[in-house]
Amino acid sequence: MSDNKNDKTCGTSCGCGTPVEGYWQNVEDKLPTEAKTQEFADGEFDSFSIKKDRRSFLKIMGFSVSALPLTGCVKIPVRKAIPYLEKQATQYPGVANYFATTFKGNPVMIKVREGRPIKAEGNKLSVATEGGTDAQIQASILDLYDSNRLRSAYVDGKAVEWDEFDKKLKSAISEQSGKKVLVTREVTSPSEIKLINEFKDSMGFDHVVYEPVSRYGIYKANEKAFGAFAPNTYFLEDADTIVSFGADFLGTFGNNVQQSADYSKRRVPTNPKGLNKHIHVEALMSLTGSNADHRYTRSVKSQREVLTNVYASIAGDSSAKAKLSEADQKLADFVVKELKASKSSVLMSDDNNVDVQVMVAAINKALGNYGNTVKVVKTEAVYANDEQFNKLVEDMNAGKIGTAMFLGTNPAYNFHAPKTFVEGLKKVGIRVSFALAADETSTLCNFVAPDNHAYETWSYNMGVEGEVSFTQPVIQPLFGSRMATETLMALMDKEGSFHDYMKANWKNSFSPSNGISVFENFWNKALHDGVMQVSSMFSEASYGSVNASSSAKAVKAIKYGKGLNVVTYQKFAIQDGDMANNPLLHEMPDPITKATWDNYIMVSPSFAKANNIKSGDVVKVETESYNVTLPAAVIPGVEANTVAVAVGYGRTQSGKVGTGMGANAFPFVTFANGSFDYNTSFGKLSKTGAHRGLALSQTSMSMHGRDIVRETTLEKFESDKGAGNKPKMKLPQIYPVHHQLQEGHQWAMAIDLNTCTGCSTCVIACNTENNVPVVGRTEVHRRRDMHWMRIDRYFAGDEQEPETVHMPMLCQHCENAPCENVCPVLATVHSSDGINQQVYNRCIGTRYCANNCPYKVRRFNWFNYDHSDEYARLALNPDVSIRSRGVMEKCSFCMQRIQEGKLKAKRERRELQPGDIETACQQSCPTNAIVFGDMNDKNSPIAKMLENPRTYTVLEELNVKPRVNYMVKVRNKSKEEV
Amino acid sequence: MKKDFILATFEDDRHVLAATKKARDKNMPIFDIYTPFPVHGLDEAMGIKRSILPYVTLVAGAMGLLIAIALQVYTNAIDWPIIVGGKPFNSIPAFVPISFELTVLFGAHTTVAAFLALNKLYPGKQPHIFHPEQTCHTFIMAFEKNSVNAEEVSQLVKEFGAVEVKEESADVK
Amino acid sequence: MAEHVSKLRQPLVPEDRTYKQMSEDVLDTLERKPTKAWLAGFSISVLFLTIGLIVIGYQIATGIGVWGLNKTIGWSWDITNFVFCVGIGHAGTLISAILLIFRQRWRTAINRAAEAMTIFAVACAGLFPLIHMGRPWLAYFVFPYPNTLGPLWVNFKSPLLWDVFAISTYLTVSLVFWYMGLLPDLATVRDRTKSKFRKAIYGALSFGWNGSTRTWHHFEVLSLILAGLATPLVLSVHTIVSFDFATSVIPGWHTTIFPPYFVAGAIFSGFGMVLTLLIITRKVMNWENYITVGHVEAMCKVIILTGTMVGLAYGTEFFIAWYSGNPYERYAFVNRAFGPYWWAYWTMISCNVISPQFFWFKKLRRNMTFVFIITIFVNIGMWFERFVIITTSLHRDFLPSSWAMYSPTWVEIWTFIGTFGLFFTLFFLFIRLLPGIAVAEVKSVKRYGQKGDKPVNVIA
Amino acid sequence: MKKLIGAFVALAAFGALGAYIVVQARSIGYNQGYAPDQPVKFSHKLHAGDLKMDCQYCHFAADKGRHAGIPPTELCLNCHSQVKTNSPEIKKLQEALDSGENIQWNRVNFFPDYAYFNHAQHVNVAQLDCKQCHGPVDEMEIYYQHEKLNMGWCINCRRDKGIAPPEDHKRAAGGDCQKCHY
Repeated sequence: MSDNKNDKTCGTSCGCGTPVEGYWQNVEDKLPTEAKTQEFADGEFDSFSIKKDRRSFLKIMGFSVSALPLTGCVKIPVRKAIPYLEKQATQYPGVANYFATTFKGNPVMIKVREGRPIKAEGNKLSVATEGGTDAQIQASILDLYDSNRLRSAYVDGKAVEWDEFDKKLKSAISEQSGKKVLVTREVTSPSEIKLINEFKDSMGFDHVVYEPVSRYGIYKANEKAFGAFAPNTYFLEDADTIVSFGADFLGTFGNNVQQSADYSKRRVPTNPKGLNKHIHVEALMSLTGSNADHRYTRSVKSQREVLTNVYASIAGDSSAKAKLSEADQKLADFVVKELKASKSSVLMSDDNNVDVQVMVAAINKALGNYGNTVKVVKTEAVYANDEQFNKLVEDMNAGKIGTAMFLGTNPAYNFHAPKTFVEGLKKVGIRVSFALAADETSTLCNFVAPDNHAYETWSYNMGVEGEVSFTQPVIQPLFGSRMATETLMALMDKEGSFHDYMKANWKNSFSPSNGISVFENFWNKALHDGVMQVSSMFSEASYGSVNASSSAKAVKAIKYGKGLNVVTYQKFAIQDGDMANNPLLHEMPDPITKATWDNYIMVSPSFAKANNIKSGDVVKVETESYNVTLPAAVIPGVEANTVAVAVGYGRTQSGKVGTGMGANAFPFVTFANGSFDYNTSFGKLSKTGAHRGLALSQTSMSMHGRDIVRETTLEKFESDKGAGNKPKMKLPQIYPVHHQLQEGHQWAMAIDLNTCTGCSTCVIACNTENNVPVVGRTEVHRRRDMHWMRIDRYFAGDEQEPETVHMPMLCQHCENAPCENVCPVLATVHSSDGINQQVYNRCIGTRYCANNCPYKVRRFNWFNYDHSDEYARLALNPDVSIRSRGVMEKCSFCMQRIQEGKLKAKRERRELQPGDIETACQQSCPTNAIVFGDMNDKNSPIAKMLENPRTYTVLEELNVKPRVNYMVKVRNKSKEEV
Repeated sequence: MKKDFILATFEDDRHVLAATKKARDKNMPIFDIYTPFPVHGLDEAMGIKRSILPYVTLVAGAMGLLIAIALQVYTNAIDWPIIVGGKPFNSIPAFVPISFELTVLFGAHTTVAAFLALNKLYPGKQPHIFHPEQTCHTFIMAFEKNSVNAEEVSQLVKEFGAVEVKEESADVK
Repeated sequence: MAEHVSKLRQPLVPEDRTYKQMSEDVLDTLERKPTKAWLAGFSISVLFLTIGLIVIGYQIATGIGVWGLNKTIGWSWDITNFVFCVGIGHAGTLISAILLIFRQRWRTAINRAAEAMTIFAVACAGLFPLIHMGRPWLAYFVFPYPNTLGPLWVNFKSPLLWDVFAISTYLTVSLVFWYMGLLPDLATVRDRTKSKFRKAIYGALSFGWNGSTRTWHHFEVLSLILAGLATPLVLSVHTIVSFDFATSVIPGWHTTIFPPYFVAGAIFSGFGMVLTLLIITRKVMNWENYITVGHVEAMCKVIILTGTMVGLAYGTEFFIAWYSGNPYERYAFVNRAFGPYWWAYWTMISCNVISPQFFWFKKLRRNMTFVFIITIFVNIGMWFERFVIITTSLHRDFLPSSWAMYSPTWVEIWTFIGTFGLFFTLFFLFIRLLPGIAVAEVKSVKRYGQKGDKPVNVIA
Repeated sequence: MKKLIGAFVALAAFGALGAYIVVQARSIGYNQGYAPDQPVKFSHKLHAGDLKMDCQYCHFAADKGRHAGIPPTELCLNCHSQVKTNSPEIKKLQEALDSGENIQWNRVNFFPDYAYFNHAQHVNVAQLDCKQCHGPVDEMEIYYQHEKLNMGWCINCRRDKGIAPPEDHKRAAGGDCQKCHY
């Protein structure tokens, strides 16, 4: 070996030529050597299984060939160990560092191993999110490593150096006549706004703020009512009654992480303030609606009518009152009664119609909610203006615009009239895009200046009232990109970095407070903590009286089209489609439909019955101006005359994963009454005769009367804390307990079904933490999703107005685990601390354990799943093995985290404390529905939860004694319903 | 080592059985009788001792049982006790099937091995065949020439229908 | 001497056949060139076997994912085929062992072929647990060897491990039982053949058998001992196979009736398959004199018995599921009969319970074509029985959230066909190269039911 | 008799061959004694033995995390910017630092991906001596793999310390599979 040590093959004289690994070995990472296949390599997610045949076959052949010379010549492949050249002050190989930053406005902590960000977690110091996250945050790391990102700046499609880019763009702008416009998304960082303003002034640009899914209606209504063009901030912890007209506040409306955290606190029935009451009225089945105590299915038109009458009653504006259908009037009366009866309440609507939002403001004002459960907080942040952007597109088409820059925006995809936009854009001379990866707009631009990913960026963000969260890079830019702010600075010939610029701004406004007198200390603390209370930067609007009479009239005057109401909505995972190239999000089952990888046309069961449509039948929905052809999904709780299509799909330029997935629904959006209207297209639906089965992770709708999710009502719960927690079947147990698993740590989990909203953030957290492979549409369709954690969703009751329950289901770590008995090779056995262990390297793949699992939580590696993308590989957790094909896997209670927590306590020579160990699902949960810990530690939250009379285990009659416990769902039902 | 034999050839199993009985009555020591199929009662008539194979089976089966139990108890309860499905380490009911199987396995294979050893049968053995049809349809009764009176034998077998009587020197293994 | 001839005892062999002719009838085929029918059958079998091997190679190289299984249904065609093959592998040993103990002399004509079929079927069965593994190259993990990795043993509590022991014991014991029985016939071939090559081969294979009465004496004891061991063994094997399901928690699997139910089913399917093969073989090999209509009829009677037992088991299962009051059990059985896989259930019922009832009629029992058709139904029905038990129990178990459907891929279908290829390749080779009827044993029962079925002391 | 002796000899030869194969097979892949040439002729004997330097001066991460780590090149120059600066081997270090091309050491000890090992757990928590696993490093001119580093070796050490079965399960948590495999 000595004479040949740098060769890439085994250097022994046996000539076997075994390839040698020379990659990342100094950090001894667990990047797969056994399972090397592609994850996002070819974009052809559906056909990945066929492509690696040859390689696998060679592996087998290689085994037999190389097995021969074993005894004669024991060859040792050369593995390289490459140390750092320079000492790293804070980094130790194999030890993770955490850095605070911000993603899409939410404070997060990034776990970094050997310089690689590998996991995003919530920031517990944040008062707003309290450590909660959502699906996009959990999936965000993969976007950072998206190999589809642009590698340099481009001018006219040619890669150029940044210097050259700056020169060319500057001269182009100066030569161009016509108006100059900078289009951005909502900007919440005052330093960025300051920079943009300087840019506007020095370069003569206009600034237009555009959001594809806009809340302009609310901003404008607040401007009309209180003189503040700003969003509503909801404080749901203080609301006894929440009435939502279509607002998916746990999913895609407003600050969902903060709202989920606050909402869930009032979903704990033992909260001294009492259980809140959640009334939801919507036209389709949303995540938030599925959690409501009372949920009503109403068309968008009915919602507006009901809202108008509610306004009329509550604000005392009898002129607004209209004659409604009996059912709608009952609903309005019910809402009014509930709102009036509760001490504090909030009413919200996701309607982007300004007049509707004025009525909502009037209702909240009349109820005295402003300043309590809802606030209008003014900051320097700038918000979307639909009218301005619509005007811009008109101007572009009129040839008035000479230069247009698109920062973070992609109107060529998500503008409601993409063709008009594209036509207009063609008339613009200088078109600049800051897209990270090629998108629909950037491919039409002659200058592309790729921005950094959020995790490579300096910034800060005005969060929920009083809280500023800081954004700092957690890795050097991976590709040849540059922060958009620094591109703007370069165009202005401004020296220095944006970091210096923003730090200087902070320094200017710095005044000693909270015992911090030196700015550097303040700055370090800010970056360390990631969040800071800086209330001086926020001011609340003054809430004068709201006159909504004219708005009510305007709403009544709205004309609706004929036919089927086509509404658009956002899915919790994909949202507006800017992360459409993220396979984790695509494979996350939708909380309601349990569909992955596609969008579809949601229709109601009654409509489906009347038109003989089955789920998966490809149907065509057409309005006057647009049509899409997609499979239908028959979902209870959809209004009979409504069909719903999710936006965020149908990207034509979104990398290997997102391109061509589903169909674009943005063109169903209209511009009406001065704002984008997402709900009022009308058209018709026709069957195409084709069938495309949806890739569902769960096909069964109902619980079939089984004792799985237990629930009760608040009324019963108040008289009996164990209400609803009676097993339907009790079988006598003749089997003695053989192993008293009581000493040492005994791990257990409790999941509160009352606070779990079913959002599925934990699913993605689990995926990223445990290197769970993404398998693609075809495989999910074949029911082979690999998720260790899934959310079971069951509907009950009426098909039009069903009740929904969500149940996170993961390995139950049964003490008498049926899977363990049946494994012939002891690949799954019990640990002394009560964990059902799965030993991948011992597993031979008989699948007997999965068959015998009553919860069906075991996942089998049908193929070698793909982890070959050289960038995506960097996001893998090096502490968790990649499982090869033929191996069973499942939830390990995040064993690597348990080990880490125990080791930390031992190194500090102390006992393990509750909170030292958090599983990934628990950490990610925005509602703290999951509690994990040592049930032997009697002071721990888990031990207390296990004694709660609401606690039960699923399928307890099997005497498998699960370690995962669930807590009975308590619904706050009113006695009188509609 | 070659010996001289007197061979009587029969074509009917009933004849050879009758002749054997007679020869035994007359205390003529029969070396062996070669038949194409097991002639019922012939072994008794020849006075062959009861086979020891059942004892071999008993001992081997008992060994198998012991080994099975020892293996299972040692590996699952003594050497490396692991909690499996909450069952006791020493889970006797679970050990029954394999104990039974190994009993049968050891019993059967040892018996077969003993059978082959007792009869000196092994792959590739070249036996001495007195008559090419002795495994098909003729019955050969062999006497060692030294221990019998050739005349008497010849007379007796012919009386019972032997179709041929001849002498041959052979090395019978 | 007036000889008594029993009216009840039908002769097993026509009276005019001499021992010599019997050898010729059975063994001459080994000396002749293969017939066209044999060649055709053999070629097709080898073709199927080859395709099967290619498909298995593809599956092992690519992953189990090429099958139609999913996260809910971890076993379907693979284990269905396994249990089916083990099942049909029961008749041979049953015929040779149990019928030997019960002194049923009619078994002698069919036991050789039936035993051969057993071994081939068990070999086919053994294939499936191997290839159904995710990582078959690590299959040696199931053996309890002192592991170099440390004190890592196997799980003696796992029914799958019991299977390993049961199947390997059954296979090897059946093999030696069969082979010991072959020794006298191989010696006959050796002594009859003119070809030097064959003499050498059969000479080596016959272990130096010379027909000594001393050897015969041990041989008969050996046969009895092996029969005595094989009888509980054969019952244990399918009992243990049934434990794979009975010891689990899945409704539809977790059933105490399974051991006898499976054993009855195994005998049923085994006799079905033996009949299918023998009806062909007796025709093709001209062995009607040895494998008589009487033989077929006797086996038909066993089929009625076991078929009815299986029917009883189906009824009992249903009754107990209802009587237990356990909603999961109840659902599992209602789902079997009326759920998405209803067609499989009713195929099973009609083939296994209804079709054998025709054998109550003597005329039908003695009609070879009819018997042949019914045995095919039995084979199909018993395959579906395993499919119904395995797949319909798994596809809808406790939590409705994981309910799923299963359909096989072409890989599974060709693997199954390939198994038949393997089975028939071996069977065709067997009837060509080895004595298909235990000639020595048939000779020993030649006089059964004939005149002179008594030893003569004196020549008249 | 001759035959019997012959058979016995054959049997013994067969057995010996089998035993040899088993012994050989047991060491396959464990690389005990593996001592590859290194790009820099570094002597543990000199540094750890003669100069009695503390192991954790260079392998400073050993009590902090999973990996002991190979010292960054800069660390070597803490001393070697003064000591033996003319040695061709030392010059390689300076060259590496100047050129920015990392020194590619040949890795000696190796665990497969599916076996998790944490130095801190052993060095810091269990207070084990480095030599217990790495052998007499202070005598190694060329560093080599001293132990087999297979699972049996890990387990036997744990058994000696009473933290793996057959100890009572309450104490034997060190024998849980997922201590190392997850």
